[in-house]
Amino acid sequence: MKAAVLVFPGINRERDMARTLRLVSGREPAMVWHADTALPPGTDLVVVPGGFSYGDYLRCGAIAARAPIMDAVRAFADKGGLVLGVCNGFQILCESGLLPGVLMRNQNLRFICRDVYLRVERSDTPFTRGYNAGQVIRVPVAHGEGNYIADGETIARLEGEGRVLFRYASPDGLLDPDWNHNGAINGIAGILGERGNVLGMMPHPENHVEASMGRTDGRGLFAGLVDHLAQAA
Amino acid sequence: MLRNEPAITPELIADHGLKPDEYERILKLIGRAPSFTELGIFSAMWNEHCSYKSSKVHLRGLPTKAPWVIQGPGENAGVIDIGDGLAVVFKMESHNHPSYIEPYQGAATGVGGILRDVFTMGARPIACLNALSFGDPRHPKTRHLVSGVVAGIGGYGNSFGVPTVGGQVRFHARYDGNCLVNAMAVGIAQADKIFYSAASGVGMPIVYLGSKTGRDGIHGATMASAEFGADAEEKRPTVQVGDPFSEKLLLEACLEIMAKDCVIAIQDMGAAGLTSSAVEMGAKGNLGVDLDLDAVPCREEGMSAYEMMLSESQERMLMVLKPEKEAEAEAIFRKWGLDFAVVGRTTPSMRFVVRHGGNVMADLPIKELGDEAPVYRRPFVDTVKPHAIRAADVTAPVALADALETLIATPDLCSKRWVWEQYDHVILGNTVQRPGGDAAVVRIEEGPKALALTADVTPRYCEADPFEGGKQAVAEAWRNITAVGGRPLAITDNLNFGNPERPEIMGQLVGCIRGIAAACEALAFPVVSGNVSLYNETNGRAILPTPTIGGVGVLPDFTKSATLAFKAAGEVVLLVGETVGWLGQSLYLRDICGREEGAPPPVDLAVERRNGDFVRKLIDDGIVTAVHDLSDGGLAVALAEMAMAGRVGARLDGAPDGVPPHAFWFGEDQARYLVTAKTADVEAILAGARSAGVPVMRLGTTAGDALAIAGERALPVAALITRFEAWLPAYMAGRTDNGSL
Amino acid sequence: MKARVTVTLKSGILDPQGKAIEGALKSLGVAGVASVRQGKVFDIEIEGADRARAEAVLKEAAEKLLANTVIENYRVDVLP
Amino acid sequence: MKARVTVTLKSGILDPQGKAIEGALKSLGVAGVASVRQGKVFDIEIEGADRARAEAVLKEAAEKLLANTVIENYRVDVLP
Ligand SMILES: Nc1ncnc2c1ncn2[C@@H]1O[C@H](COP(=O)(O)OP(=O)(O)O)[C@@H](O)[C@H]1O
Ligand SMILES: [Mg+2]
Repeated sequence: MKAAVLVFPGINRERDMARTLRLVSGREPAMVWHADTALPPGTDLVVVPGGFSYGDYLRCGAIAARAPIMDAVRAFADKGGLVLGVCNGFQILCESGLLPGVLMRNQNLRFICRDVYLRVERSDTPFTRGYNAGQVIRVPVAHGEGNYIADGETIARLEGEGRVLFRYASPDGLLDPDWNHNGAINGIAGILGERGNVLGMMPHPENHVEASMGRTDGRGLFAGLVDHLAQAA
Repeated sequence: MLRNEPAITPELIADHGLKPDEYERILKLIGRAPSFTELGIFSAMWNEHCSYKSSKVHLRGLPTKAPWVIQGPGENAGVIDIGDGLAVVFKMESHNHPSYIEPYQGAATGVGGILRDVFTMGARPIACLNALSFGDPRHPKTRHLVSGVVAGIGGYGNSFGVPTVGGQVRFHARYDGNCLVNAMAVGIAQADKIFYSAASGVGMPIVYLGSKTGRDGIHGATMASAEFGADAEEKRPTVQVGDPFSEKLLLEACLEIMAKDCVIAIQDMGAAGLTSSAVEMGAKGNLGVDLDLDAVPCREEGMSAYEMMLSESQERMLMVLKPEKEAEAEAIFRKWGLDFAVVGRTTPSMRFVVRHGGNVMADLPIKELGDEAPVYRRPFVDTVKPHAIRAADVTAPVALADALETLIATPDLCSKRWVWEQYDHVILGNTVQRPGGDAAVVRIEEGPKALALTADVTPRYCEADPFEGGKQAVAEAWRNITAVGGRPLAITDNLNFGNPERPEIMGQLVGCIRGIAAACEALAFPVVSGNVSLYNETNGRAILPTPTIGGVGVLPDFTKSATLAFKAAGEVVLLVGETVGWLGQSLYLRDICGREEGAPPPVDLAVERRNGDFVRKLIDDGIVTAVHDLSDGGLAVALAEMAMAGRVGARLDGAPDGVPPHAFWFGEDQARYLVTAKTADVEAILAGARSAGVPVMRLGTTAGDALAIAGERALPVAALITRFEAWLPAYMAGRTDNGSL
Repeated sequence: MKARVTVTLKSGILDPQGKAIEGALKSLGVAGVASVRQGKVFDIEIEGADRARAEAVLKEAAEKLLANTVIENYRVDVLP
Repeated sequence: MKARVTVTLKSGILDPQGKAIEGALKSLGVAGVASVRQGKVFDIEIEGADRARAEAVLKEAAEKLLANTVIENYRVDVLP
């Protein structure tokens, strides 16, 4: 895996992400500065990490989405390259048009940091091959604006094309408003882009990958990517 | 000089919080009347906040030394050595008055300020804590303050990117109109790469870094030391707005130029911004400072010298750079989009000279500005020791089970989840123990070394007996660190009190400091940094004396840290420490019997240390499965917390003869812990206890899904959890107003 | 020149913040508010005195950054 | 009745958002923007047709919730 982690001013979970990529793939990712215009040669995975790019000012991800490096990311995705956006990264991908929809303020208008349960909807994607369809994983969220919405047509398409990869659910995998902390429509926690090579998700799988730290539920996502890329190569 | 500045009048002097005799002192010092700008500079340097004039003589009594202390009080933050070439840099600071005036921004800038103190010294912040005291939940302003303060702390820390992992939240009518916001930051640095504020070398460039200067918080420093009156609202225009985004950039830029070895001295601009940072750098380095305000990056038109010198705009730093590295440093700051300007030079003159628009606006002796600040030995009277309450004289108004059910849903004892879920407590991926336990445990990089962090104080104890209360605050911090398996190393103390010009308040301050000193001494737990906040009064009514203690300990291996949750049914529950059933100042007495009285539980520091060392050894040996220290609410509440955390019940024997049951279950005797162990290990533990002379008592076993005390109604754990979690969210949603559900 | 760009949510896009504010107002006892929708204003200083140019600049700013035209409308007013 | 409450920062109060937006516009090549300050608008439906009452309600809403009068000014417009 030759991962590139984008670094925008105000991003603050890039260290978490870089460490996880190293722990799971055995290889240090390249850290790519927002003002750069090209990705490192041979990059096979672009990760847009979490944080508060530009302080979340104006709209979460809005300013970062217009940074020079994003043109390179768009071109990379158009060629089928794998792109993962987590939390602020998800917001940036939506603002940049790589993913549809918007992430609004959480229903209760408060920032929420807690472990949530996600139902993995499909296992036949590069991002979820490390899991079984229907499996429930427990990972942390930490965001104030993770309430996913899009117009009815877009939602219908996402659902119809099976592009919803993760949903907030109860520990036994049921959709339940009490277990949907931010009020996202249909409990949507993570979605695929049209071509299935771009994933945006609000929760932080990168924070649950070490057994010594308690839980490894997030590891499957990264291990799956490593396997996929190894096969592709 | 002194062109187009207002004339100095007695009113103007009073407005600057300077007493007539203090003004006389200024006249003697400089041999002439000060200019308006100079008056502002003196008021900033000589106010309580910067000069510690009321507390200085007493703070000298605090133990500040230990082999592992690298830097004690006096720098931006304290520094301790934790081995492997690593140092922990930490400090706690209050932002009480600003938070009362504008809760969100006041709390946010409080967090920003303390983070700057830590990374100014070359450390990367790895954790924040906060200790909050609010008024009676029924007070009309309380809910608004809680929501604003919590959102502000989260808003700043979350965006900056540091996990907020612990703290405490308490409510008491004595904080009506004067809430307390004490924020603590902890960072990690290379032990041989700590940066200090003393300038060195003549003619060195003094560089201004960070955000631009506006009219923010002018008079903030003076305000922060001014007693509150009905006119608090009038002080509003001085509100400072925090910009965590700029602070994050400032952090990365500072650490980058420090790594490139560009820095001779660095000082963040906190209270009294440019004035105190520049004076400090010069005075500490035995150098003069010559500032050219025309070079200061300003956000607003036509700012006067006075305004620039007193502005408390946030996210700013002052540095003395190695001249040959100036260009390299500037490039780094530009890359991060931050302002960079050479605003002065160090001089041999030992004078603090401020130029603006071709005029000399101030020319003062730099040493005296700091060192000659008035120091007061204010008169004080010791608090009268309250009578000890005999448990036998307290009748139990309700059944034990009912009392427990009530207590865990009171504002002070209920779950603070509503608060800490608004704080990102997992970012950086090193939070081993999240909020909800005794001390938070934060791994250093990928471990195995970790820090145990806590913030504690029991103000009602301090009010009843400042000396014992001071001891207890330190002891509880030490205990919380011990309870997770940490070795307590050092503390930061944040002393929040009323008006020191009143002898009884001064008596509380002196008493608490003596108690803190005694405990630090006995527990080898020195003070390495701290902060004093006085004049916390509203219309002549003081807050409860609140000396918040921030404790730091180290664990060699984070995977061995103990947690408070019951792990499984069938384990033996043991009580470590002696229980006489001390009800004086207990929450049982206050919230169940409606009596806020008596002497607080005494702290026997020798016993504290003996029992703690014993428990820590049990954790090291890995023969205990859960550990929890006893504090507010006593034994029954601690058991409930362990049961709720593990969703496992327990069956417990009745109180031993000689101790009234309600006193046994709810007394707040100190130096106690609860542990659970596998049956097979119990004998070894008891034997160890005997040889260590530590009283250990078998209470019962974990079992089923209810907490059942012999002869009492069994309490289903699920129902306890519901009550424990319900109060704060219900209160914040406006569904309950009274003290309880 | 002074100008103001006002950005509002397109109708049909739901506004959780507005909804929450409606709720909060009710619980604060503020009666008679049927609905609330929240938007943004940007008060902008434009260099020069050419009105037409100013409007062009503001439109560009709105399109490129200030508004997310997928869900938001914007309106530009150059103040006299 | 339709109304709009506009909330803006008091002058002199730092506006980090505005500052960041200024920077972003520059790097996006939008020229001629001297300064940006961000505020909020609330588009509100008021029940009934009594203008005076509507204004009173809006003022109350602004004071109690919509504006943080410590650092913000607000202005109420009931639309014709
Ligand atoms: N303001 C806060 N921020 C973060 N965590 C908090 C806060 N207040 C309380 N907590 C957490 O809630 C738990 C219970 O707090 P407390 O009752 O003070 O514990 P203790 O009695 O062990 O000192 C602790 O883990 C503490 O860190
Ligand atoms: Mg404890």
